Amino acid sequence: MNIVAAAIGRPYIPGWTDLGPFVAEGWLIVTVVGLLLAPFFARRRNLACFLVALAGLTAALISLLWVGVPAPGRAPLRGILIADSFALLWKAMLIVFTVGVLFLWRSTTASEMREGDGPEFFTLLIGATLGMSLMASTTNLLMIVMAVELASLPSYVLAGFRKTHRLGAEASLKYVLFGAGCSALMIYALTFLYGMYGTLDLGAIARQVQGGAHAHPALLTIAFFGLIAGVGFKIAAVPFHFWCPDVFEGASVEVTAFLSVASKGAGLVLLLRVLMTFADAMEYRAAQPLVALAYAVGILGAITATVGNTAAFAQNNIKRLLAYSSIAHAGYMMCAVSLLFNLNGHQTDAASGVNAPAQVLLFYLTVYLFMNLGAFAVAALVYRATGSEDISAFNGLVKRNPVLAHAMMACMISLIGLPPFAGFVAKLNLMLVLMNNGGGWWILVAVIAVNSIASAFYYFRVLRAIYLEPAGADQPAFAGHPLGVALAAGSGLALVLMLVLASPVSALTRHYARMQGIGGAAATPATKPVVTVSAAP
Amino acid sequence: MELTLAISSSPIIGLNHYLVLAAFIFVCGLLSMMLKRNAIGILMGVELILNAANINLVAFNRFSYAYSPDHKPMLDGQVFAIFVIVLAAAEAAVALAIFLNYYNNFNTIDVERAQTLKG
Amino acid sequence: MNSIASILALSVDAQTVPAVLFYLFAGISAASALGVVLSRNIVRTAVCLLFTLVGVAGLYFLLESEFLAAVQLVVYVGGTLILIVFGVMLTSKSPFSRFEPKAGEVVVAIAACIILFAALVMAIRSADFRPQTLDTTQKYPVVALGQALLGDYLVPFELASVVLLVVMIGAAYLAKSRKRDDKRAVARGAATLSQKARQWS
Amino acid sequence: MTVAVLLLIATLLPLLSFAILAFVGKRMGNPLAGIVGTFFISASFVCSLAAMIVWLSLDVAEGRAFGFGGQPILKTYDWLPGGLQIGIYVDSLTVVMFSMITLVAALVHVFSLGYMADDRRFPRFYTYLGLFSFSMLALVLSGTLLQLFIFWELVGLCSYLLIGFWYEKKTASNAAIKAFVTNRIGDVGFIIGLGLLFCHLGNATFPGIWGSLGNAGMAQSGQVLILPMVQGSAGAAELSGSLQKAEPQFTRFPHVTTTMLTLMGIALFCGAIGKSAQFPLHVWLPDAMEGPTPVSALIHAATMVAAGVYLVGRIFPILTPDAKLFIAIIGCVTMTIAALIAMAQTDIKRVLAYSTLSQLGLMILAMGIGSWVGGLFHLITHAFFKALLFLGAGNVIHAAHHEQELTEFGGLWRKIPYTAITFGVAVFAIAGVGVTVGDTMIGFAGYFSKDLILHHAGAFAWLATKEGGHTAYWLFFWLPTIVAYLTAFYMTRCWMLTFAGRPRNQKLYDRARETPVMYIPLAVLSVLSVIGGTALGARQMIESAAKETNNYFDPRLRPPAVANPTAKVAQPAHFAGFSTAWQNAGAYAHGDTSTIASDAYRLGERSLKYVSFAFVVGIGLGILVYSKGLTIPNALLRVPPLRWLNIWLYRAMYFDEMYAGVVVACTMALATVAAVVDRYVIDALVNLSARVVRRGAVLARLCDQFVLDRAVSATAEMVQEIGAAARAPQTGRIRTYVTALMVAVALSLAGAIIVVLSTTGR
Repeated sequence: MNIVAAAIGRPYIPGWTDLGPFVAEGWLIVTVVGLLLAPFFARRRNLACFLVALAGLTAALISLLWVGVPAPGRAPLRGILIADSFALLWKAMLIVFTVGVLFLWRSTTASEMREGDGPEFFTLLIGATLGMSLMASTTNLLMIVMAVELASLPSYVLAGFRKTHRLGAEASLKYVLFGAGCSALMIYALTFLYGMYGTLDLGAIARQVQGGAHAHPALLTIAFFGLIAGVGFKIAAVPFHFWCPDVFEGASVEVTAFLSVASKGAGLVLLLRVLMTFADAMEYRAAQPLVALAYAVGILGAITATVGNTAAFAQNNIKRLLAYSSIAHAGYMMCAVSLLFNLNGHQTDAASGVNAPAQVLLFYLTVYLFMNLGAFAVAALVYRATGSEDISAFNGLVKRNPVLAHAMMACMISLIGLPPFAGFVAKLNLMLVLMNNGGGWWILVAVIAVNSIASAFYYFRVLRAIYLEPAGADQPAFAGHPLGVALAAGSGLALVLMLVLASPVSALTRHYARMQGIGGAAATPATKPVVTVSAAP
Repeated sequence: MELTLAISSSPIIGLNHYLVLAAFIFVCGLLSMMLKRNAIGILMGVELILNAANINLVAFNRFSYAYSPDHKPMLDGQVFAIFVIVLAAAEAAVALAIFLNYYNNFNTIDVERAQTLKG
Repeated sequence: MNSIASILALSVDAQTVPAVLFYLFAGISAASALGVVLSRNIVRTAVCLLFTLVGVAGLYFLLESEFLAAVQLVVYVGGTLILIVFGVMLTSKSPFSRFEPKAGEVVVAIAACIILFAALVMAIRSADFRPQTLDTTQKYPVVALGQALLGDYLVPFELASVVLLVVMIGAAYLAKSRKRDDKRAVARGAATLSQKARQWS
Repeated sequence: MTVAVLLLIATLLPLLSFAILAFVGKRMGNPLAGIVGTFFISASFVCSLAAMIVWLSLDVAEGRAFGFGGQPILKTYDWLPGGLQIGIYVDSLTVVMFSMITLVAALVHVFSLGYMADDRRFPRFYTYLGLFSFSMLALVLSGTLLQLFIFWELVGLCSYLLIGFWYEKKTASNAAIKAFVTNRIGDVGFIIGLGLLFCHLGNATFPGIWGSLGNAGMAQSGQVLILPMVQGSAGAAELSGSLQKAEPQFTRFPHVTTTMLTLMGIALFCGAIGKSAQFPLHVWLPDAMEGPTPVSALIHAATMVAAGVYLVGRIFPILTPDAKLFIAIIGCVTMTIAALIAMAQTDIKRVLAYSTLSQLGLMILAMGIGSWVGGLFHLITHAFFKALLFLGAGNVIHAAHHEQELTEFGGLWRKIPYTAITFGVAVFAIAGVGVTVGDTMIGFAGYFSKDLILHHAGAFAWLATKEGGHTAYWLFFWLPTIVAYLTAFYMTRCWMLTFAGRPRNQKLYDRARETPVMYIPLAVLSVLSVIGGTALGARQMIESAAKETNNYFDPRLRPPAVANPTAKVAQPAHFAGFSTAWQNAGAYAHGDTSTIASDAYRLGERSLKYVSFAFVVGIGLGILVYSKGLTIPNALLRVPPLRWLNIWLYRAMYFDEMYAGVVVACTMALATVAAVVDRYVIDALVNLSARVVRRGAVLARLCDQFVLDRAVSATAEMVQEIGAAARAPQTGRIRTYVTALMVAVALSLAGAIIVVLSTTGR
């Protein structure tokens, strides 16, 4: 016995300091269990599960904000997971958005769903949310794979959740085959990273890459390819985007909304963290393999934005249109992620630890969340009222339901990136940071600018239907579910507010744009003309 | 060809042998993903790729990183491989459920019939 | 390693036995992997996959990862593959006959894969990993695996249970077929519920 | 800070009104929506008035004379990282503009209660008015150029909506589009200027701009020609000593060359050209009269069109002499041609529109020659009497059941006496009726501001031509002088044809009537048109604003504490260092500044004698010619040259036709090029007959379309084609997806590996 005990050693029992920062995830797991138990105690099972899920998410949000971020320098859970402010803000956004998705479900699909399917639906939704929140807080290869799979596997089922719906079945088939292929590619490629550096911790790997140890550039290339394949699938970057329009069209609307923001956001957050870990270890110097990586991501972002925008042009289905639009926006955000080295300084301010691309990404995601939530809410309510997902279903919406019409207008204009809505600020912020980086990033700025103009064409098609086309005889006025209307109106309002209060939002994202283990090296101060106002009289 | 070269150059079975084998299985997996029209066949391609990954992991672990500098056994690769097996099982379960659902709706398992969503 | 070698080849050179075994298992898995690609019948494909998995399990034995080999045999061959075969059987009513891809696709796919394979082999050979031989002098206990799973990798270990739970629920939901009266019930339920919804619309 | 808070409330009240009316306006219905709107804007006026009182009492509290400068308030707020700030800037100019805008807006709101009473889109009209009032006030309150630009666009949008308010009328919607497009042309310049400014400063708060580039605007070729812009504060002699040795201040911005600064100034001024309808882009304003008349009074006479002048006022310190010369020329041209055209118009609103153009040109000219105070002062007084004129015209039109031709009116004073009287007051005001007895000036509002501008124009011309400057600089004095005569004449013509004589259309005459809700605003405005030049202290406020601005761009120019504001001995001119012509006055920079400045001031005053009695001549001639209705002018117009002249002027010098010609020519040229390219390049390449047919159709369409449309549709087609390419792999076949993806990955990965291997030499 003694020999075995000696071999096993003392068991590892994580304490509060380890688990404290992850209480939110704990709540999500508890919610999953609760969802399985809830049907036994309630007659209206779907409603009960809705409430349980809502309660669980609320609890998770509260505990997330309550516990906050542990002091830097500690690596809880033996470094498997990371709890930092960057992850915290993303998780908060994710949970808020998932609550929005729940409301969207309540106001649209709830009445169609068979009594008793609720537990499964919410279990899958919460499970995917758990995976997406874990994606944000790890740099361990194994954890990355686990989190990505935990986010993906329930999503595959969610896409085909309407079992009797042919399109749903087709969508989930495409999703699962494509997703399984991409994740298999990623896993195979990541094995080389392990093979070269003997550890699963990306931080350690990055430091070895910087140190030049075991430099096998060809294998490193394979590894990065795989990484981009796995994450690119989540964020639907070209050429990993094929699933996106089909799945978005085939899935029911709240699932589509969920995938469009949560899934993509998680992928981008993960990508940023992984790449920044490398960039920080390399001190943001323009050296290989950082340069190649930055160019690859930037070019991929530019192509993604262009393909998304141009392909959206001919779409008549609103969900498909929004799918391409989300591809384009993922492209814009990838441009921010491509800021791996800076020609005039560091991406991470050494003094404050603020990471500029992380700030841009968080800002953009915050705005993007509301834009998409609002747009999908309106699309869902219009679908409920007319039974059609065509853009023509929006004809004369301004007369039929002015609140929804104006909310959609806000979302569309914000998606273009025009004032007076927050999309403008988000895009401006992105472009300013890209410009500040200088060099080849000016090309990305130009690409984004041209793309924004091109995107106006298809967003305006929706606005044209809403405001200029007369409503057909079979398109009467409708009120819409109050919850959904509130969701849409709230999103529209949030977009205006975030433009006016761009500064606090910017300050918030700046405050949270700090990543553990990424502190920036000794920075050289950036030179910028500073304007001092002459003394007032 | 490369395989035979690797063999003839040294009688000892080294890491590269395993890696090349894994690469071969990986490529086979890719090919069956591309060429099968049966959804289950595509899934089998995925399983092949995952097996290739596992061979890599175990071989790297055993050859290069079996022991830490202070001679403690290190098993990161094997642990990863175990999780990959678990994930493969989970993925297969989900995928097969989805195939069944597809089959119920389309009365076939031929992926070519799923062409409603396009454009 | 030593034990297997001693069992299988009593008096052969210590270098040759593992080599022979490697080529045996590698041959099995490689050939069956190719079989997976080439066979046209889905059942035969499944059988080929079985042999690949068994061959890979053998390779794990060669690499002194007995536990993993066991997991491979029990979980992969005994679980996942059986699941796949069930899938094959459940969907076997569908017409199999003309599942052939077009010749152009085949050519493109094979060409791309050959190029990729060549590139991968070049990359692997360029990396020149050291050491190329197994260090069999030191102990390599299974107990360490358990320690790692419940120590450093406790979180993914526990998370795997969540993954499996969620996946099980999802798969069970999708796989259980919805009967006809079920559909009617759905319609009825939807009708009563959508009455309320209609108030809004 | 009280002032800032009050002004913010004043700004937000119309927004609240807009929000309320936008949501429940339709339910409120006809009078209620208007009353709500009126209530909010009146509250806004009360706030502005309170702000003004507090502002002035601050001066008194700090022991300064009435109207001389509280502390300007600058509150900025980092809107976005990267130096984009928004904020508020309050100085005396802001305060006085606020009072003017809210007052005119409130009166127009009241007036519209009557004028728009029968309109079925009554609530929407008030909704738009609320949005406009908010945007205009926010524009004036803006602390940075960027913010100003945002509200600039917003007022443009409101203007567009209100011009096209009766969009069923084809002319109205056309006019709206014309206004919109024309303004965009100007805005392109504005954006370019803004971009240049941002590139160099990374920031654009007004004090920031002034502090950084203000001195650069004053200097040229190393010469420092700085004089305070404001009259009556510091002895120039005291200043000159310190200034002579001053270095050009833009050493901090070595990359800002004088040329760059000139370009920047002109680019920014392009915005003003669009919005204030200056010479090449002036064509939209007369057409904008298709909008409801109260809108014309508020937006297209009193407030929005004056925003261009306001903009020039705000960027004034960074304008180089060359840029100012450009501005002066543009103003001068606009003023002259508009005055000439106004003489031949027969539509009452078009007469007023051209008169507005002419007055705006005068203001721009004033800014150009450095008469900052004069230009902005005229902006305020002009707002009162031009709003009065428009509302009076509205009354006439309303009384005449939407007849606008002067030839149909006549003798209306018997039917609508209040309107006739107030209109007369406005005519006197715009004609500049007034006399100077000794040091005392008595007259209508317009007299004071116009007098000030002409005084400065004279002084400027004198200084510019001194020591060999080109004689043409005297045009900057003589043209406004002539225009003063013309103005008095055509305004009298307008009044005479409308109100005097015998009715020319008996039916119309019989039905004419007026209502109190519509002439009470007229009465208020006519009082303001009389006393606006003196009693309100507008001029003093603007002068203190000038001083506040001055203090920002060069702290050394702050008036010495001992300065005696009443001293008139050494009046430094209002035309701080000016125009290329001043190069010749090299001695000016080094010589005895005080002597030259007071010389100029005195000589400018002396040239005023040519214009002092312009109103007598103009009004007299007007009464004479139009005393018998149209008989005398009709007789005169039988003389061929006069007839031709009249037709030329009546058709507004054929500007529209010219532009149409240019557009058509460009379109045709483009079409030809497209055809050539199609026929010889694309066909050769593609050789598809279907394509030829399609392109042919496009070509045919081209000929009757605007260039803009063509560009848009071409872009759309291009995007569509790229989109088709982008969607090509999206076949719906999962195997295509997987194959495409895997082949792409396989090939690119293989390629990358080979590249990496070959570069690293392994």
